[in-house]
Amino acid sequence: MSTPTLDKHSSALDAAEVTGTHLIAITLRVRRFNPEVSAEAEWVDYQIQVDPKERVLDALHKVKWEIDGSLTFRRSCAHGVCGSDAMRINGKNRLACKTLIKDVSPEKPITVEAIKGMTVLKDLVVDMDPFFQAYRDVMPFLITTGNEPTRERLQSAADRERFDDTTKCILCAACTSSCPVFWNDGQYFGPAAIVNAHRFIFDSRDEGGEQRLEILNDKDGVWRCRTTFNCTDACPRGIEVTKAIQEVKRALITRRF
Amino acid sequence: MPAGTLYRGREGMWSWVAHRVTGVLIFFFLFVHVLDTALVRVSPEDYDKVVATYKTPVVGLLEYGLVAAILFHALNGLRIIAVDYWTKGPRYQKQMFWSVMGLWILLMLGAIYPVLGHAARDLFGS
Amino acid sequence: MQFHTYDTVIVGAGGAGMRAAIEATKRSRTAVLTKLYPTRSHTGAAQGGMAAALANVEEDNWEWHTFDTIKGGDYLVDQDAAEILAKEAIDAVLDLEKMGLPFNRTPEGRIDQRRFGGHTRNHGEAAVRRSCYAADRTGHMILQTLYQNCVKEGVEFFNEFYVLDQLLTEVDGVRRSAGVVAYELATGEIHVFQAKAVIYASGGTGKFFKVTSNAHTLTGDGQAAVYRRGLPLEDMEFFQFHPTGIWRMGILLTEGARGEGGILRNKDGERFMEKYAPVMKDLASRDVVSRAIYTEIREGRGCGPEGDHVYLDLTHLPPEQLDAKLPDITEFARTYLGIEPYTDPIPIQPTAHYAMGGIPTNVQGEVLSDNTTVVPGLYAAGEVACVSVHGANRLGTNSLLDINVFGRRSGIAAADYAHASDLVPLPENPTEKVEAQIERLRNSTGDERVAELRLELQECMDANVMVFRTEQTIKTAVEKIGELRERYLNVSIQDKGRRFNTDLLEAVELGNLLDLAEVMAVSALARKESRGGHYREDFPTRDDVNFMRHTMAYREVDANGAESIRLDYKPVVQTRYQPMERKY
Amino acid sequence: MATEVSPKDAVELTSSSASYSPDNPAPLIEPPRARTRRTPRSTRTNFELYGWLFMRLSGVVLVVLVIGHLLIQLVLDGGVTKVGFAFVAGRWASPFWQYWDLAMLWLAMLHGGNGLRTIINDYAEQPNTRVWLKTILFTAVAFTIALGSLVIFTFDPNIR
Ligand SMILES: Cc1cc2nc3c(=O)[nH]c(=O)nc-3n(C[C@H](O)[C@H](O)[C@H](O)COP(=O)(O)OP(=O)(O)OC[C@H]3O[C@@H](n4cnc5c(N)ncnc54)[C@H](O)[C@@H]3O)c2cc1C
Ligand code: HEM
Ligand code: SF4
Ligand code: F3S
Ligand code: FES
Repeated sequence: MSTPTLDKHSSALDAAEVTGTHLIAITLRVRRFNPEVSAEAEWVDYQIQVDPKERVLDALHKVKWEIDGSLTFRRSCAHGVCGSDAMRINGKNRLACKTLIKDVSPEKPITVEAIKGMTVLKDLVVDMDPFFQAYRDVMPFLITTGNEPTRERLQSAADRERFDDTTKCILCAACTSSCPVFWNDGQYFGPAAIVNAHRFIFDSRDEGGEQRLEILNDKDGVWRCRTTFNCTDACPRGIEVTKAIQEVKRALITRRF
Repeated sequence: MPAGTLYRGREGMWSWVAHRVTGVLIFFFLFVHVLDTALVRVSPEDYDKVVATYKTPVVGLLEYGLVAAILFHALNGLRIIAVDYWTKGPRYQKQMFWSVMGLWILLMLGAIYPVLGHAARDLFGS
Repeated sequence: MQFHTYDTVIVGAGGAGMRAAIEATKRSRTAVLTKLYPTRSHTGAAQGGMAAALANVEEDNWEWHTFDTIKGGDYLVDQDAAEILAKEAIDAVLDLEKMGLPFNRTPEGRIDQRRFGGHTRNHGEAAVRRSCYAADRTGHMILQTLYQNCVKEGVEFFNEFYVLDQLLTEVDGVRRSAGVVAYELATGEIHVFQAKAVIYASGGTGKFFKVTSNAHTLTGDGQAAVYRRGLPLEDMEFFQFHPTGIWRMGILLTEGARGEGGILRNKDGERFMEKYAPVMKDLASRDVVSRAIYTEIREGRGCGPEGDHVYLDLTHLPPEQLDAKLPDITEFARTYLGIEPYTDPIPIQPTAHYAMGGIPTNVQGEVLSDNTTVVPGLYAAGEVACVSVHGANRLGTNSLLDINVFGRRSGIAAADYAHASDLVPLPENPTEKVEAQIERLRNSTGDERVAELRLELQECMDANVMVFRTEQTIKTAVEKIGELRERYLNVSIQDKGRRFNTDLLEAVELGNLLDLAEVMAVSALARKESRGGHYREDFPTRDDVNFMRHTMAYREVDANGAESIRLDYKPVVQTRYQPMERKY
Repeated sequence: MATEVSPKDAVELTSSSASYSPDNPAPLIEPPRARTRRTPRSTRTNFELYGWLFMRLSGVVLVVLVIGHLLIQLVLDGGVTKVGFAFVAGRWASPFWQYWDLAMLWLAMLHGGNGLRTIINDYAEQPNTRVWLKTILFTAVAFTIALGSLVIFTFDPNIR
């Protein structure tokens, strides 16, 4: 449920299974940009042999390690928990390390490009600073007043469950860079910042909810969301992002009335 | 905007695109519609002349399109409102979208005769 | 080239680095240099939990925890440090909770706890619920919570800065830390950070194995930087192999899965751990379970056509429990194996997981230049360091604890030191070494490729210095590494640019891996006994007479510039617990 | 293994772009308007909140009004063929229909106007363009509402 919906089962994969080979030939079509070479981005095709059960990240590595070392992308954990490698694969935002080749129609060229709406620095690497700036703007930390308890603060299992979904965020930016409103002008806080505000607004231990709501009441805050659900579809952690945004909107409305 | 492939969004994104397009269409139609209706205040003859053009087959077809736009916008608008106010709305948005489409097609089929009927009669005589 | 001056510089923004930064920023002008955006650090991959004898769900105390840690480490643990670890664990967990960490809760609203390998009540009587957790994303929550608090405290981060060299200056006959040299990924520029105190928190070095739970970026940069400057590395032969990595991929499936009741089975469906550890069964300590798995495989009871794995069986657990307690790992099985853990067992094999060894420090996090001497101004914490609280084998959940306890301690100690001392003058031409290294790689026209050498290294390490080792295999590895080091002099890279030249940095990282792999193999060769994570088939028992001591490896360069490794030993600190036979 | 590299749609290296080098990099590919450290400035009003609420409330009411209107105009009683001056005159003889149409006019124009304002905010890049477009929009909406209201209330069935 949390992996983005997959494309149809591949016929190339079936063929590979029948003939008993592990590897299939794929074309990786990467949108490359290197400011040290040219001001224009260009599509470059790479023909490689991969196991369809491998990840798109493995295919990128194959290109980098065997064909062209200058291909540049971020990655670290390789299993979808660090949020380094959000990119647009076949036109949709995904983590390269959580997308298996067999799930992206390998019989056709697989397109890979940088996420939208952010400054492309090189190949698949974008400038993440504005994204983290929006995150910092919502005060993403527990705010409490009064004396600290000597032991832990108590919290019922139900109160803990209330914000569980939004604690899963790995700040990969797949959501924000899939949002059509964000592409327009980049001023919108973006779903990721709202998700992280939600995580605290609905934490029973937190006392800074009012301030965060006030920040998101901004003209570039939650009201810019047009419920297009691209964020929810893109989130590799299966967070119901639009639902979180909706809950923040409703909190703002009920706070007013 | 950095060129690249089109973002392959799903129901949510395309319904929003359609909602936006239909909203703008309706707005401009409404603008014109108020102007033409204003003629009743000035010159009933001219008004009837304008309305007569509404009854031609071509405009009839456009009218059908307008109904399509309004109905889609209205139904999808209700879906958006459900997403916003009904706790389970976001989870069922896709189902609601397909319900909207289903209802919309039904209504549009139902509208064929009332809206296009007279145009057909004009064209093919009856 | 750019110069910066700070009181405290922290290398690494994982759990240890950020815990230190929160303390250091409050007390001194602090910069955190990290080669990844902080939230990309591998602490975020940790799943199972963090141990502390809170006694929230059943009777427990920190002395039992100390004992388990020492026994788990096969008595190579420095017991004074283990005591601190277990004692301060309680506050470390409570601190995190107060910072906002969303732990799972008991019905009374307290932090919930669960069982974990090697954690027992009353010195081994039965498993105890000691691990504080947040589903199977405890590390993620720790990393996020610490980052959130860094944002709150206004910690200054230098993201995507690779620290490549440690600067030491001799003042009054004592080598002191003067600062670090870093490479900025975005621009290719070299930066010198002069600082009164430097804390290394740059994490592990698992990437010299092929099947590993470690991230691509865990290449031991910190260990290598310090080691190349002549400082020792401690206990590098001890590397932990986690029993349950996803077959062939190495992605970790937490021990918490067995803590929740998961069972290991061989191809006959037999619960084989009953044979190897009658009391703790599947929850025996990791080295024991990993060896058991390989024994089953070797004796022909492995699963699959090639008989090269066993199963982790969760099918008897109710789906609701899996969803609530192990959501991420069940998803890994679905995503990467296409397996439904509700109904099918998951194929697993041991995976290289954790470096027990590292930069030797005392309990304040001060780095040692020999068995006792402190390098003024130099600190280390987290997986990069060896305090040594983990001895020969780390207990599950003790590392998240380690990074918090010793991250905090070193942050405070470093900032206090920075307050009390002056800047140490930089050595002449501080960037010389890094510049030469970068230029050599960039201009090299050799015909060796980084990826090829790295793969050969990884395959050699997997084959020869994994769970089972012998004189023969280790020697093979040492030779092979020597050969690879020769060939490394001939590597060239394709990307000659300055911006985001990850091609170049992968080459640099490979150099670090080669150095550390060699230290590991040479240290392992000399330890002719079996203890914890280090198992020698030719010496299958523990030898407390000759080897109850820490290995200290030094890099030596002779007059001709030839490098070699010198091994020395350091006594183990024993306070209360006498070594006993280790049984689970 | 195939290791063919075939640059597709490769750009022609013009003399100017061919001179880019590590020391003289090309400009980066920027998004249209990037968020900066200074944005957003908090607006401290509830305007967007009310706007959002209004869209939904007016939407619900409009469903009834507009669909009803469509039914009467296009479906019932012979559809569009019946429409003419006489039909309008007949309908506006009753205040109920006067107020129906008035409400529809106001709500639809304000709803559509606010919708268009959102769209202008989304797509207009220059602050200047934004101001101009919004001025035009505002004028058009105000004019239409005023004209429509005037027509409904001053309608004279005996004008003929
Ligand atoms: C899959 C997995 C699961 C685990 N589960 C558990 C568990 O359940 N319980 C438990 O107790 N332990 C667990 N561990 C172990 C524990 O998570 C790690 O040992 C611990 O998180 C290490 O933290 P750290 O801060 O030392 O390093 P890391 O979190 O690895 O951080 C390293 C930091 O150093 C930076 N860095 C590295 N090199 C450089 C350089 N050259 N220049 C600048 N910066 C650099 C990186 O950017 C990063 O920020 C697990 C480990 C793994 C791999
Ligand atoms: C018939 C009933 C109608 C309903 C239920 C309805 C509902 C809605 C809703 C809920 C929105 C808000 C969408 C969002 O915030 O994302 C909206 C937007 C809009 N509506 Fe309507 N509406 C109706 C009629 C109209 C009419 C008659 C017009 C034209 C005058 C119109 C023009 C617009 C426009 C231009 C938008 C903005 C679209 C956007 O921002 O993407 N609507 N509508
Ligand atoms: S909400 Fe999901 S998609 Fe967005 S940043 Fe967080 S994890 Fe990524
Ligand atoms: S994609 Fe954007 S419009 Fe809203 S629902 Fe998600 S934030
Ligand atoms: S590499 Fe960590 S999320 Fe993909």
